[in-house]
Amino acid sequence: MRSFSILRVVAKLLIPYILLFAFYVQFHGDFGPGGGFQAGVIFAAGIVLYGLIFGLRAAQKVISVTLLEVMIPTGVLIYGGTGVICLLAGGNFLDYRVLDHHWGHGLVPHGQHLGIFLVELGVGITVSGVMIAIFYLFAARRQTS
Amino acid sequence: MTESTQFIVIPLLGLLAATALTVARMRDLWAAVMLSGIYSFLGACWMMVLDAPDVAFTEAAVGAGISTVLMLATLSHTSRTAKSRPRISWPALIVVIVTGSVLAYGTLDMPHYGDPDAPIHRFPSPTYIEKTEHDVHDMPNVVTVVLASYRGYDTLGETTVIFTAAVAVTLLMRIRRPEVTAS
Amino acid sequence: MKHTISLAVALGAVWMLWSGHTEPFLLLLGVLSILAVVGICWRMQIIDGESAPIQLGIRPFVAYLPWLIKEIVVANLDVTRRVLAKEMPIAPTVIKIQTHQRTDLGRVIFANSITLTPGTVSVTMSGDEITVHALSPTEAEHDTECAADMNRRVVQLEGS
Amino acid sequence: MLYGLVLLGVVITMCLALYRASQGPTVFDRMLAANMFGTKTVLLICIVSFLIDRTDFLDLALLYSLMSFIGMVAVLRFSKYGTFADVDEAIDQSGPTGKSLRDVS
Amino acid sequence: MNWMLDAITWVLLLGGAFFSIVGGIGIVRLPDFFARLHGGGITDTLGAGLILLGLMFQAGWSLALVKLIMILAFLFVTSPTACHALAHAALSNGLQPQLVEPETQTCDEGQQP
Repeated sequence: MRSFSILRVVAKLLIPYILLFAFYVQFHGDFGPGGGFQAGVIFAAGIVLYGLIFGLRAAQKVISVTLLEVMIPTGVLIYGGTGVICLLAGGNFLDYRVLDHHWGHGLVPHGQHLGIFLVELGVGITVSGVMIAIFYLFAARRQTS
Repeated sequence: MTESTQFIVIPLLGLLAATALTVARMRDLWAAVMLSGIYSFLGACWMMVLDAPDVAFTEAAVGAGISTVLMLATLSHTSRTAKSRPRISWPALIVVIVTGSVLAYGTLDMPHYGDPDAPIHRFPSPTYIEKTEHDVHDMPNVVTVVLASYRGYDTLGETTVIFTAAVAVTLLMRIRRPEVTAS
Repeated sequence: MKHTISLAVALGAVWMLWSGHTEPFLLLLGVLSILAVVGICWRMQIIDGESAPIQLGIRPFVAYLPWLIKEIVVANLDVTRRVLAKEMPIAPTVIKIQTHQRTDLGRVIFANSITLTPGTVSVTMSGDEITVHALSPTEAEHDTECAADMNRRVVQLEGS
Repeated sequence: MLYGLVLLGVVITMCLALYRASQGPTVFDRMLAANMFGTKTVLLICIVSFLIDRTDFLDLALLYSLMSFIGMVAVLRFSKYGTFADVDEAIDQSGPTGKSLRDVS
Repeated sequence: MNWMLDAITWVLLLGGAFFSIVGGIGIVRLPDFFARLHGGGITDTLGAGLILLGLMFQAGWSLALVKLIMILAFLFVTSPTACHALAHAALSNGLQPQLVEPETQTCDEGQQP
C-alpha cells in the first residue's frame, strides 16, 4: 500500500497529529470530554493507520508484540497499584484523598487529582495495547477461504 | 440537552431506526459493515444532541478509527455474504413481540424526558456534583471524576474486562505453531 | 534533523492551541507528549520532507490556497447547476493528465486539488500520470486548461 | 433559529445519503454514503456545540475530521488485497520514505 | 458591528446548508457511482466550508476559532484522500465508470462484487 503515494503522503502528514491528539485527550479528560479509554483507542487508530499503509511487519517494528504484552497488564497494574498505594498510605482501596503530599507544589497534582490521573493513565495504556493487539491478531491470519 | 435541540432528536432517532432496519435486511456483509459505520456516526450525533459528549466521544473514537478496520479484518476471514436466507420463525416472533410490548408498557410508567423530579435527577447525581465541588477543586468534568473516583471499583472492573478480552482473543486467534502431538 | 525540529515545533503549537491551559503540570505533560510522538514517528521513519514540508515555506498559503478556493467555488457552482437541472446535462469522461511535479508531495497536492474541485475526481495515480474522472466533456475541457494552470502552480509551489 | 435551520439541512442531507446507502446498487455507493456521513457528523457536532454554547465539544469534530478516512483506507486495502496481512504486492522494500516508488495500479 | 457579523453568519450558514443539500440530491440523482462521487464532493468542500466559515464568525477571537480552522484544514486534507481511496477501490474491484451519454435516466446496475 505504500506505493499509493496519495495515501502514503497524507498518512505521514496526519499520523503525528493523530498520536498527539491521543495524548491530548488522555491528559485533558479532567477538563473536557475524553479520558483514558478514548485516548487509548485514538492512539491505537494511529498505529493501525500506519499498519494499513506500510504493512503489518513495519507496524510491528514500531510497536512490537512483546511491548504490547508488557503494555496490556501494565495498565491494569497501574490502576490496581494506585489502589494498593492508597491502602498503604492508610486509606481505603482507591481512596485518593490520602495521596495528598507537599513536595513539588504546583507542578505535581495531589489528592484526588493525582489518583484520577494515574488511574486514567492505566486505562489508556491497557486499552491502546489491547486495540493494537487485536488488530495485529486479526491481520496476521491469512485469509482462510 | 436544551429546548433548542429538542426538535432534532426525533429525526435522528428515525434515521437510527431506518439504518438498523437496513442493516438487518442486508445479505451482503460488506455493505452491512459500511451501514454499521453509518449507525455509529448517527449514534455519536444523537449522544451529542443529548448533551452527553463523553459517551459521544467514545462512540466517535471507536466508530471512526477502529471498528470499520476490525470488522473488515473479520470479514477477510469469512465470506462476504451471509449464507442463510432469513426465515420467519413464528414462536421467536411472538416472543419478540411480547417482550417488546412489555418493555414499551414499562416505559409508560417512567418519568417524562428531562423531568427534574425524576429519581435519576434527585439521587444520586446532585450529591455527586456537590461533592465534586468539595472534593476535587480543579476538575470541571464531573463525568471523569465520577468514573475514576467515586466509581473507581467499576472502572477497575471494566479495565479488567478489556484485559480479559485481549487474553481471550489472543488465545483464540494466535497462529499456532505446528505442534508435535503426543502419540 | 531540521524536519524533526520543525515537526516538534508544529506539534507544540498545535498542542497549545488545542489545550489552552498554561498550568506547569499540563505544560510538562505537553512536552512529554510531543517527545513521545516525535519518538514514535522517528521509529516509524516518517519524519521527512513529506510529513513536515517546511521546504514549501508559506507559498501554499499566500500563492496557492486563494486561487484553489476560487477554483473550488467556481467548480461547485457549475456542478450545482448540473445536478439541479431537470435533465442533468452530464456526460462522464475519463481523461489522463501528465504531471510535471518533481516530488511525490507535489503530485499528491496536485491530485488532491483535482479531487477537491467538484466535477473531477482523481481515480488512480501511477508514476506521473493521473487518471481523472470528469462529470462532463466541457468540464473536462475546462479542466484540462485549469489542470494545466493548476499543474504549473503546484510546480511553482514546489519551488527550486 | 438559524442553527436549527442549518441542523435541519444537515439532517435532510443525512436522509438523502441514507437513501443512497439503503438502495445501493453497488456496495461502493453505500461506502460513498458512509463517507459522506463522516463530513455531515463533523458539521452537526460543530453546529450543536455552538447551539448549546459549549465550544469545548469541538474536540469531537476534530477527532472525526482527523480519523474518519481511516475506514476508507481499510476499504481500499480490503478490496485490493482481500486481507490485512502483508501480501507480496502490498509490500516492497522501499521503506516509508518512498524512495524507490513502484506503483501497483 | 454585531448585526453585520450575524448577517454574514446567516448568509454563510444558509449557503452551506443549501450546498450540502445539493450534494445530497446529487448523490441520489446522479446515474452511476463515479458520478455520485462528485455529488459527495460538493458537500465536502463548499457545504462544509461555508458552514464552518459561518461558525468562525460566531466564535470570535478564541480557541474555538482555531479549532474550527483546524477542522476545516483536516477535512480538506482527508476528504479528497478518502474520495480517492474509494474511487480506486471501486475501480480495482472491477466497477467501470459509465461513460456513455446518459440520455436515458436508467439507474446503472453496476457490478456487485
